[in-house]
Amino acid sequence: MRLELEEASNWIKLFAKKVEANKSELNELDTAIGDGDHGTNMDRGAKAIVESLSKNDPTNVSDLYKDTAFAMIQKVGGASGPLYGTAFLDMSKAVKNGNIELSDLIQIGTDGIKRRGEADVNMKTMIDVWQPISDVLKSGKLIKKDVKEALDSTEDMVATKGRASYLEEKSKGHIDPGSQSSAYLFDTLVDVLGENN
Amino acid sequence: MRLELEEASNWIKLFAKKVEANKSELNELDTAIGDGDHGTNMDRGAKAIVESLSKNDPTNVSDLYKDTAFAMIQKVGGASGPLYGTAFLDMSKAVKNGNIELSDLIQIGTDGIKRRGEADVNMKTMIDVWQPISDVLKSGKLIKKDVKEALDSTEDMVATKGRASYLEEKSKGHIDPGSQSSAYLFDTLVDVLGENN
Amino acid sequence: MKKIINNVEDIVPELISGLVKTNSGLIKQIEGTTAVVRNDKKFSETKQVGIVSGGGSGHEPLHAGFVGDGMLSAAVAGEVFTSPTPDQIYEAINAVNKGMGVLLIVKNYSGDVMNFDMAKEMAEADDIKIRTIVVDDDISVENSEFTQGKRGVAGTVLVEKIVGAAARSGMSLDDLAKLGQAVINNTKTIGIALHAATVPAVGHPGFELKDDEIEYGIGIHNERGYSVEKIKPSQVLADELIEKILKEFIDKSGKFAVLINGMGGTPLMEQYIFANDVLNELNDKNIDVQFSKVGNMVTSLDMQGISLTIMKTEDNWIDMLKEPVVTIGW
Amino acid sequence: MKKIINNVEDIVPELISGLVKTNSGLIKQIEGTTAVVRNDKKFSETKQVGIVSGGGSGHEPLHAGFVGDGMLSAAVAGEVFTSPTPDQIYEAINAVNKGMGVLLIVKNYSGDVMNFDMAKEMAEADDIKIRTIVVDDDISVENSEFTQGKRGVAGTVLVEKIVGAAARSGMSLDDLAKLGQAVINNTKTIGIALHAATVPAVGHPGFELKDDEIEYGIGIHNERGYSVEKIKPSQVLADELIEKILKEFIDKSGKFAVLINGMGGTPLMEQYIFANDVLNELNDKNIDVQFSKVGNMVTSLDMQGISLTIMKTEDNWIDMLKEPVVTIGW
Ligand SMILES: Nc1ncnc2c1ncn2[C@@H]1O[C@H](COP(=O)(O)OP(=O)(O)O)[C@@H](O)[C@H]1O
Ligand SMILES: Nc1ncnc2c1ncn2[C@@H]1O[C@H](COP(=O)(O)OP(=O)(O)O)[C@@H](O)[C@H]1O
Ligand SMILES: [Mg+2]
Ligand SMILES: [Mg+2]
Ligand SMILES: [Mg+2]
Ligand SMILES: [Mg+2]
Repeated sequence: MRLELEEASNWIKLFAKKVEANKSELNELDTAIGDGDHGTNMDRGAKAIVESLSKNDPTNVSDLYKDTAFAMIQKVGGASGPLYGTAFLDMSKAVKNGNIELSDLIQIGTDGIKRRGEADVNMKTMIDVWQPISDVLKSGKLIKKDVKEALDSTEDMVATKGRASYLEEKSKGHIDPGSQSSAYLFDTLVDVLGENN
Repeated sequence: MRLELEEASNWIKLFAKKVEANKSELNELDTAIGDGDHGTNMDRGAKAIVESLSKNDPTNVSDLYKDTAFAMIQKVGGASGPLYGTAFLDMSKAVKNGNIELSDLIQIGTDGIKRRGEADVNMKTMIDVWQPISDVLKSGKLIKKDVKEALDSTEDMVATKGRASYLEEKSKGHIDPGSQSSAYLFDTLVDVLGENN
Repeated sequence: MKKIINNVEDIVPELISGLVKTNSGLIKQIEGTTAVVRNDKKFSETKQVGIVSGGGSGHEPLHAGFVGDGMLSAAVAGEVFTSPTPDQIYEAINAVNKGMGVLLIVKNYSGDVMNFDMAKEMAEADDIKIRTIVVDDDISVENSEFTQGKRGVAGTVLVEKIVGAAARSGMSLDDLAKLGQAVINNTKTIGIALHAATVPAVGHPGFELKDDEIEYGIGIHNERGYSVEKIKPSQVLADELIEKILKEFIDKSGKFAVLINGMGGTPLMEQYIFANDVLNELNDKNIDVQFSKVGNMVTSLDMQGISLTIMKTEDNWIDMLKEPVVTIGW
Repeated sequence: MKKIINNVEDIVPELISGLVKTNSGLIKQIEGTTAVVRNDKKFSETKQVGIVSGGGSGHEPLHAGFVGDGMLSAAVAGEVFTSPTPDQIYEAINAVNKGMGVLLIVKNYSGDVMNFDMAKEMAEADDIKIRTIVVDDDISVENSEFTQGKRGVAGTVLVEKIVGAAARSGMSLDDLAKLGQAVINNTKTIGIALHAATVPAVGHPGFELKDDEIEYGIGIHNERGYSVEKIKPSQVLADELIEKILKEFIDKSGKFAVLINGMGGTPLMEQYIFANDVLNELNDKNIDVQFSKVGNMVTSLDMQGISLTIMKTEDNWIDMLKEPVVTIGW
């Protein structure tokens, strides 16, 4: 399965909308174990994506992902800006010379996040959503339940990367905010693909 | 009527005790229309007086008043330090070449305060206790009712000198803190003289 | 009350001790007092009129933080919000007198005026030439003619800066007093509080403001102001205070200086946002601002709030304000 | 929440605008960014390695307040408590590069590290030589080996001062990076809060402390610390923090530097009282303190509290700390 321009474009726009609608929820999650700005950060990014896409009106998926990456990199700051930005920048480069399988695409994004964050699974970061989703895609269709399961798995983890890691054991018992925004990304991907992808 | 050394010494010591006992009351009065430190200031002065008198053990009234003045000047600061200090310094000078009438003595102290504070009666300051008491002494014996009347007269005045003057009309309805400490001074004078002076 | 202190009675000596320990090349304590005097080489080598200021503590960095080459020669610290005593001021006068006389810069509070007056009398008995200037820049008290007069607040630091620069350049005592008075006449301040200060000996804030209220026209000792209103955007506050202050200047031409002063508990971020609004509005009004400064200069313990000072300058005052100095607080 | 601001979204641009307007001889804004760069004559005339720092806003005067001759060449301001973006950092790198390379001073937060890294990659693509040092002086987080590592807090300003002095004297990029890392290794900080900061976009304090409670080991972004205890006298606090920090130094001989840093809402009075206690205790422990500094340097919005930084110095670091600089905040 490969994402064509229209689908991919819908996906990114739906994601931006979802983030804007859930700004406070993301802030609340980040207040518990971070510094309370993940919603504000992502909302700034979402608005920048919408503005950039309507201005540039990209004509291929590579440019679409690049515009998305640049909007995140230039407007978000914090930890999430470079992480989402790197994921989409790497995805943009990967599809430049021809569209690729969705499962490969998401793995490339995941690897970008791992490289940028010098992190891996089980550190209570957004990687704990990206990697499982990538795995699911490799073995078949993606449904929202998969996303929910990945997200929920972060609750019991102890953070060893990012701001929550300063809390050590006390970081347990809370959903990771970056995983929540990533869950929105993959929920909206399912919306675009349809539950029967 | 003239104050001899023992009486005068008792007077000053009783005054110091009275001030120490009523530190908070003076602070409270000063909180309402000043900066809340008149009790703290006077208490510092009272302690300094006691220390100075026990150290110097003055052998004449002039030295007694001078020690009192210096303790107030050197330890109180604020407005009340120079005012009480000047009153007692002028009183010390006046009795240097021979004891004088009590009514003259208090008038000299009052004049010292007026000069130092560039103030006069009816400005809601301690002068509104000192001057009436001085007048009473000139015409006969002093009783506590006189002191109380002078003190109470400050309640309805509008302050035009000192910190309370910034409050303009709002300074009405409060007893002037410096007048209260002065009332302690004259109450203890009555204690020393006896109500039948 | 939560404060990083030890005993309330030890606040001033410990504060001075901390100041002196951390700035020993710059200032030293005058023995047996809570006054500090310049301790730099240039001070011992150069003759100039001595400049002494002082007042109650709780306004740090004022005054000790402004002792140094080009500003004050010495500063005398009283108890919290209480004028220092004449003997301490007298010691400071003696420590800075180099035969050219000593100028006293006093904020207009009856306590300060009287204690400095007594010190002046003591020093004059030693044949030291003394002149006094009394700063009264706070325009929030109306009808001040009938009272103690206006209070001395944040503008004091600008007076100290200009007079200090002139003294360094060798100006005579009489001329310094004249200059200082001219600066005072041209300096106007007004302040607002978001939260009152807590005097350590009292233990609770001097007055209460609701969660959305500010008080206009407060003094630097928790003296209440002229009105309580709802908090407004910085821009509106800037416009209001500017309008109030500019009324004091008949002639709005010439060069102006501006001080945005934090009251102690308000962070620099807010001070700079307010400064931005002030300078924009003054620019719109064609006021020619040639010097501006932002920071905690004349504080009121932990009070949250700011004050705005505007000075219409004359001659080379702007240059004197801009001259580099070596102090803790400028 | 009561703050002197306009719209929450405009805080950073307005703050930078206020900073630049009131210090135009010293710094200027890099067009289209919230970064500032030196604007003095010497900067345009002298070649040296560029020193760029930056991070989230809310820590004023850090970092923009330390831009000037002898400290930073440029500073990049992100949103409140949020790392700036790579393109802004990249602009700052370009504005200070004079062919000798650029050193980036980054506080150890994943956001800052990643954004500065990306900017580094962008600049390297332009063949600009970049080195990065990451400040992690906060010793309050234990077991930091398994996590993000220790945080960068108030010690940052001492790193900026020493590295800035060395860069001014002509040191090469590689040597500066080596020096900076050595300074970081020798710099240890711990902080306490009496009251948490209120992030403007959040509107209430980050955590609650009772009227008699303080929190040990807080970060500069409302990160909670390792324990909540009853407030104690300044002297006891000083002893406790010193003991905790000194454990980090195996060799207690040599010359030390000390920074007592106010968190934004704590007045200088308390900072100096605490400084007095710190210096007394270090003196009792025979620690040779050759440099000390007190003030609001690395703040956390309106947080009430202080931090203590102790540095074991090498070579001529003490001289470099004492060198005069021309900045807003030092
Ligand atoms: N090193 C890292 N690797 C991967 N993800 C990370 C890393 N650090 C932080 N994150 C993710 O970023 C999220 C926080 O983003 P955000 O709040 O926007 O940034 P900041 O922590 O700078 O305030 C975390 O919830 C986590 O998912
Ligand atoms: N100019 C003055 N003349 C006479 N008395 C004055 C004057 N100014 C103040 N006072 C007296 O001093 C009292 C205040 O003393 P205190 O609180 O100790 O000093 P401060 O006002 O400096 O805090 C007032 O209540 C008033 O009686
Ligand atoms: Mg965050
Ligand atoms: Mg008083
Ligand atoms: Mg007082
Ligand atoms: Mg953040």
